[in-house]
Amino acid sequence: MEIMASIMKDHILQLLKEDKRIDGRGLEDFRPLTVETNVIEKAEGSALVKLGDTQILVGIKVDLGEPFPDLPNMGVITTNVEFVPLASPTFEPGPPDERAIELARVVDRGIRESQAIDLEKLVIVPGKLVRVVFIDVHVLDHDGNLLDASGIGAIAALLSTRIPKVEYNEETEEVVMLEEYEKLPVTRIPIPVTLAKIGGNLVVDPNFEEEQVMDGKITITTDENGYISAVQKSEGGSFKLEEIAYVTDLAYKKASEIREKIPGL
Amino acid sequence: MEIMASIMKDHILQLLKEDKRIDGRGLEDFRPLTVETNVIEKAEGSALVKLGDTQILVGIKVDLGEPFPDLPNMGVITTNVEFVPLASPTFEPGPPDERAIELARVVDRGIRESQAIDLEKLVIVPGKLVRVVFIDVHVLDHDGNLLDASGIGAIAALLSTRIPKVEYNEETEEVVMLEEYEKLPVTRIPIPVTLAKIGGNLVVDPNFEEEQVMDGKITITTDENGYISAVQKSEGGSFKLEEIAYVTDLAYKKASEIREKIPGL
Amino acid sequence: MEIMASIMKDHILQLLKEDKRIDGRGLEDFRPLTVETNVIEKAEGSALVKLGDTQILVGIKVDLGEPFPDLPNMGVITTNVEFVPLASPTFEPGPPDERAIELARVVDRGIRESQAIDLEKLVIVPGKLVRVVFIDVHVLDHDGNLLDASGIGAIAALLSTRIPKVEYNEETEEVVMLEEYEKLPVTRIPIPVTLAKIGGNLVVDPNFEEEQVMDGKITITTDENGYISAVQKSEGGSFKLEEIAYVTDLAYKKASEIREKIPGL
Amino acid sequence: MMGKPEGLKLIDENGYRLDGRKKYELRKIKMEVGVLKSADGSAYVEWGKNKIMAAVYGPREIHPKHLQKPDRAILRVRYNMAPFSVEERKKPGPDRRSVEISKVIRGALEPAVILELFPRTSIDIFIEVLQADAGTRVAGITAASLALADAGIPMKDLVAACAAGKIDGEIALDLNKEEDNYGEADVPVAIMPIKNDITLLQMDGYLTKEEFLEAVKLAIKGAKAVYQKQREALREKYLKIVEEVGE
Amino acid sequence: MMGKPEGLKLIDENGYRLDGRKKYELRKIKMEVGVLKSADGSAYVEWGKNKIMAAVYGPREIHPKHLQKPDRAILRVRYNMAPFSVEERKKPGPDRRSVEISKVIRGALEPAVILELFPRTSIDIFIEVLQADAGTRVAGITAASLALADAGIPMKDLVAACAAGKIDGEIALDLNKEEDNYGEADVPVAIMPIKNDITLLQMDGYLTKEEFLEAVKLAIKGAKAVYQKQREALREKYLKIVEEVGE
Amino acid sequence: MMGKPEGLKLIDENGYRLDGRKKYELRKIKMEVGVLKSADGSAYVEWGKNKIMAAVYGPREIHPKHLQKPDRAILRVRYNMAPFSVEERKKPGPDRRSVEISKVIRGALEPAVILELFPRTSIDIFIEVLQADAGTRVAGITAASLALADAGIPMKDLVAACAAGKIDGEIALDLNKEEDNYGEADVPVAIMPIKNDITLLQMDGYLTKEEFLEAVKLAIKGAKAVYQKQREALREKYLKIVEEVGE
Repeated sequence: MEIMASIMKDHILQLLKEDKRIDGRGLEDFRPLTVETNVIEKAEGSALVKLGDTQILVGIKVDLGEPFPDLPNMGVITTNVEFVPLASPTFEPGPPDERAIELARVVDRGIRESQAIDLEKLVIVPGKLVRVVFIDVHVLDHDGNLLDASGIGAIAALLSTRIPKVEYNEETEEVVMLEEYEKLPVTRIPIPVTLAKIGGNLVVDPNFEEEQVMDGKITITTDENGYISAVQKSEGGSFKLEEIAYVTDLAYKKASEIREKIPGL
Repeated sequence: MEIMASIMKDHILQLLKEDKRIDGRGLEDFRPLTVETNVIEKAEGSALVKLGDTQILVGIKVDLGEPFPDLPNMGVITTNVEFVPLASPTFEPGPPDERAIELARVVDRGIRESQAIDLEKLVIVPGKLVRVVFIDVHVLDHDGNLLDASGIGAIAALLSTRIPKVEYNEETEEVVMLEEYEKLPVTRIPIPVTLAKIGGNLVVDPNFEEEQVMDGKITITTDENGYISAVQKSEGGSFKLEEIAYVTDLAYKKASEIREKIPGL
Repeated sequence: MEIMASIMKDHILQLLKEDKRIDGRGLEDFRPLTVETNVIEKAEGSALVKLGDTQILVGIKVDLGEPFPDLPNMGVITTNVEFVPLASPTFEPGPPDERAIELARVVDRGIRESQAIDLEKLVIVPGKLVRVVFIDVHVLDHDGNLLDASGIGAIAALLSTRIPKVEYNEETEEVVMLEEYEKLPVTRIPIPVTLAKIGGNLVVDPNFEEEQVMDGKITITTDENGYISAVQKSEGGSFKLEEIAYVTDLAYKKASEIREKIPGL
Repeated sequence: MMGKPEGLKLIDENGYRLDGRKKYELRKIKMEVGVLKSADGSAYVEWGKNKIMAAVYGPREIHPKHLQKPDRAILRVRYNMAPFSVEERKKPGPDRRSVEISKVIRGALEPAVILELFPRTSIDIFIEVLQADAGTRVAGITAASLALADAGIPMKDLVAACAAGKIDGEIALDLNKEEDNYGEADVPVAIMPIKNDITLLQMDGYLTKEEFLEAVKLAIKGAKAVYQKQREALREKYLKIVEEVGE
Repeated sequence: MMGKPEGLKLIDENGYRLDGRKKYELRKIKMEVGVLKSADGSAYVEWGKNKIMAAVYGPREIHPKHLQKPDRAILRVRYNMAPFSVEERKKPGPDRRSVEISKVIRGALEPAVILELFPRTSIDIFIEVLQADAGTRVAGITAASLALADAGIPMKDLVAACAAGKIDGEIALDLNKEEDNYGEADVPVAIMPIKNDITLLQMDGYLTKEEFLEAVKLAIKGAKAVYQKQREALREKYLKIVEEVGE
Repeated sequence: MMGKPEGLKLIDENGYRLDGRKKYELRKIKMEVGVLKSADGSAYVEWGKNKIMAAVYGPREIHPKHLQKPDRAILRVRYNMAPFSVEERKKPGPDRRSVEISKVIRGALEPAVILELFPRTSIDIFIEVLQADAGTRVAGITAASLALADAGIPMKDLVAACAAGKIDGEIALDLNKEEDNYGEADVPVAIMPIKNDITLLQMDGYLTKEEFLEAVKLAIKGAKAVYQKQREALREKYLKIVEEVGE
């Protein structure tokens, strides 16, 4: 195993010297991407993302609940990622491990900090009753770069979400779900773009093999207004300041291309 | 260990060829059964079941609580089984494992689906306040066929249960426990009967050794009205359709015999 | 490891034959003790205890909450001890193990049973709203006798605690925190004193090495009124009745000396 | 089985069920084999509104070594529901229901797998319910059996599964969610069709002996139809491989 | 120790306690040895309303191997309360109280067991409280000690246990639940009677030094009476075996 | 990043922040190396109101053996907050935030440690936040790096860390709790100063590319100042040892 890993690493590094990648892509190329929405009828929103052989299914459920005490005028979003063992020999059954937790939190930050969802519009009764949006990322096949696939799936699923309008009767204090549906108030489209660093080279959208041998990686989430809403350097390795600048520029460019592929945009 | 198991298996199979069992019983014989109720004074109901060397203690506690939102006019029953490590070298400390969970759920289904307890009579204030019945099965000595012993113990303990009558004052919204006691509304007596399949033979009430070498087993829970309220094929192995028919017939017969042994019936 | 332990044990026993200890102390001597309070500004009370090289940090947080249903006229105290792995190679990450739980419960009993805190004075609305006092013991460096250090730290931190006065408006049912602060109603100063038994010898305030080789130990918590509020024989080993009498006498004496070192007394 | 709303009829006067099926009619079933790259074998099954994915890993080394069996592989099964697979969001992680279902599915598949060929290893089956609409366990068994075949695990036979039940007093095939909620009984069955061996059998409800046996027989018929679809799905996968190799 | 209801007297003017006992009187105690088939040793103790079962397994192999000691067996103790053993149903599984009690019981039994005879093994003691009425830890130690003897584990002495306490200002033997709730202190003690070695000693309450030592002495007396009952119970078991062998 | 209270100014007209600092000014930082006896290396850092203790154990044997790497040590990091370290008492035990922070801190320190020297072992870093006031992760990295040096673990360079952020529309160094709550972004950075290698980089907030890069550069400057303090703290420790040896 360790020996195979070292041979694979040598091979990948050898190719990179000539700006080639193990699967034939250029250093700045994403794998083929498809995004299909409304794949789970029982969920208020959903998206199936295929990024090369990586497959991610995101489901959105919307409930009613209480706001956080310190944020009485905001709805609640919560992001959970399940690395189910169906998706990879490297996943184990059990509660989310540090990889799944980090991934969920970076996806969540990208959405939250860009204010991609107008949380104020999710309030029904201030301080008492708001919509609670669950973003559940279910990894189906892990062939690398789960973070970008998850972030793309999350925003695509949110865009596809339809929720019943509600009417609140102040006298009876009752909430009535109407037959009429409305969209979630999604106002921005943050897209994460990840580059791995392998022996001094930077490659975008690393696949599983590349992730096995990389030193570290960095993810930049940008929106269509030119803002960054999350940055995360992950795993080991190190980056130079100029590399950060390069990565940021590339993130904008790739995010624009990806945004084209999201249904309904 | 593995060798001892294989020698034991050979021995059991050899005997079965002549319709004999390792402990001398016939294929359709239960081990000696005793059921003693009211053994735990602090519980509202209880039963100690000895089935050969298998010992099970069931305690019933009855609390007040809320009904399930979708079943506002029904009391709540909940069945829990503890495989405490005192009872067997094969039990480990910790939360219920899959064996204990399956057992609890099959006992629960047998009672629930036969409507053995009239849950509507457990309602005090519809949608708000009902009786919550905890059926706690505590395994004391595991010598095989825990499921039948537990099912017998559960219904015997329920039959022995006495709860204080309550009065609900609508104006003050207070519940008063009276000094007077009443029985739980138990209307049917479901009894599970288990057969193990060992090398093509079917034996009822398998003991520990037989369970170690069996291919699989099947449990049929029947009540005195001639209805089946739960069926569970468990472990590996397979059954022919004719075997299912035979097992069902035998389950009725054995259940009738067992019902005779339950105090107060 | 096992061999080193046995050599250390021989060495310690050899010294004890001449009434000497491995760190040069007499059998009835505590290690140097310092107690510093108000070290964590964000906590309502705090104390840093150094007992030789053992270091304990205790923080007190005070919240509002409900009383226990059976004790409607009493505030709530709760004691938690964290054996964080920073403090010792013998500590593992995870929820409190049996050592931490026992320690927390003995410290808690010493305080609770002496009624060191007047819990009735912590009631704001009887049966509904009381102060909840969290005593959190954080072990920083484990060089033996964590229990005495923790007990000393807990009572010192409680003595240092300042909480905002509250006003309860019966009409609006609202609680207002005032700018004015008051002390916690601490009325007694219980101090635990621990002796270890090593090969027939009794030594007070055992250090880490002594604890490694001791047979067992006993802790007596006494207050300044001459009462005992907790006793705990812990680990293995055994004590004679006369030893218990000796230990009790010494516990009073040592507790008086320790009480001198607590700021604000 | 919940209290049925007043006046709700699950079978109308013409013998049609709420989703338009006849009493002995299966829901629409789609199967696809080999849908995941990472797994050694995989399959996807759509069964009415059920959407189920199954993956097989193994035979492979077992991590906690004391679980190894010197004379055979161990089979492990994990049935899991995605949080968004049901009306009310399900908290992630196993609940008591999925622990039981995982156990009975293992018992349903074990008789088919020739475990003696791979001593000291594990064969791990993961079933993910992406959308649930009653009958997930039989759909899951059906998918898992395909995934085992896709992984090249030697088997005595495929395991095919189907449920029957009782609605409005009549025995009917393959209940959907509404029928399961308001029906009188559900009887999931799995078989190895070559020898008519029943490897899964449960009953949840209240039936006479005659009704029960009628339901079992009907479910077996359903499972045999499912078996044909399984074979077609595997044949398709085989043809695809042949095609690819031919290229 | 809770607030005592106004006017409640735990000892009446004639010196009788609520359950009719005198100050220095034990509750009724029944013991039976060898009550479980699966365990290597077992015992059942009824002590007033307490109903306690103890089982011993071992010496046996330890599963997580790094727990093994090269020069002796390890002793493990698990004290557990059945959910129905107390007035308010107890959620299954260990709480902080039972973790502490398990630990001090281990410390009470360890000095009696000759662990050096069985290196690299564990001796596991399981104590199940089936009904609780104050004094479960001393009853549990008493039962566990019998179960150890029944399992044939070599011991220096039996461990016998009993508690004393303070009620209505007086030191009394063996408090029951009501006395424990409304009393001023409880002092559980375990001893190895041959050498008068104290192996368990706790105090929960508020006592002067004199009261504390009086309680300890009284508890030791109680434990010695318990010791006689333990020996009788073992003798009965022995006679039963002799009888069976003789048959 | 919460909603800022109406009218709250984080930088006043004279360019002063709420705690009196200028835009590019660090909070007061104190460091002490070798503060714990039990640990192989340790350090204590006060950074504004943050109080952080770090300890290193190792290289040492790894308990679950399958975690061993044949060619290098593994680095493990646990960042933990004391329950009393924050305004609202924090329930003990790791939450999702501390799991993530532990992971990124490991990634920040790993490039500096020469793990190849100690195959099959672990180096364990424990960071305890005793009081938190924004910036605990950079303070924690700073303390952990000192503890590693104190433990004598060979490193390519110290890791120094600092954050920058955006408040009232301007990029500022080293946000405190109030600024973090009501500011627009926080950018924690860790570097190995000798080669200007960035080993930690996160951003939480909403920034243009220019603002982001400005913040990174400012944080690097801050980290370099922190680096000087680290070296001083180590020098002090060294002098103390020399003194002691000399005695």
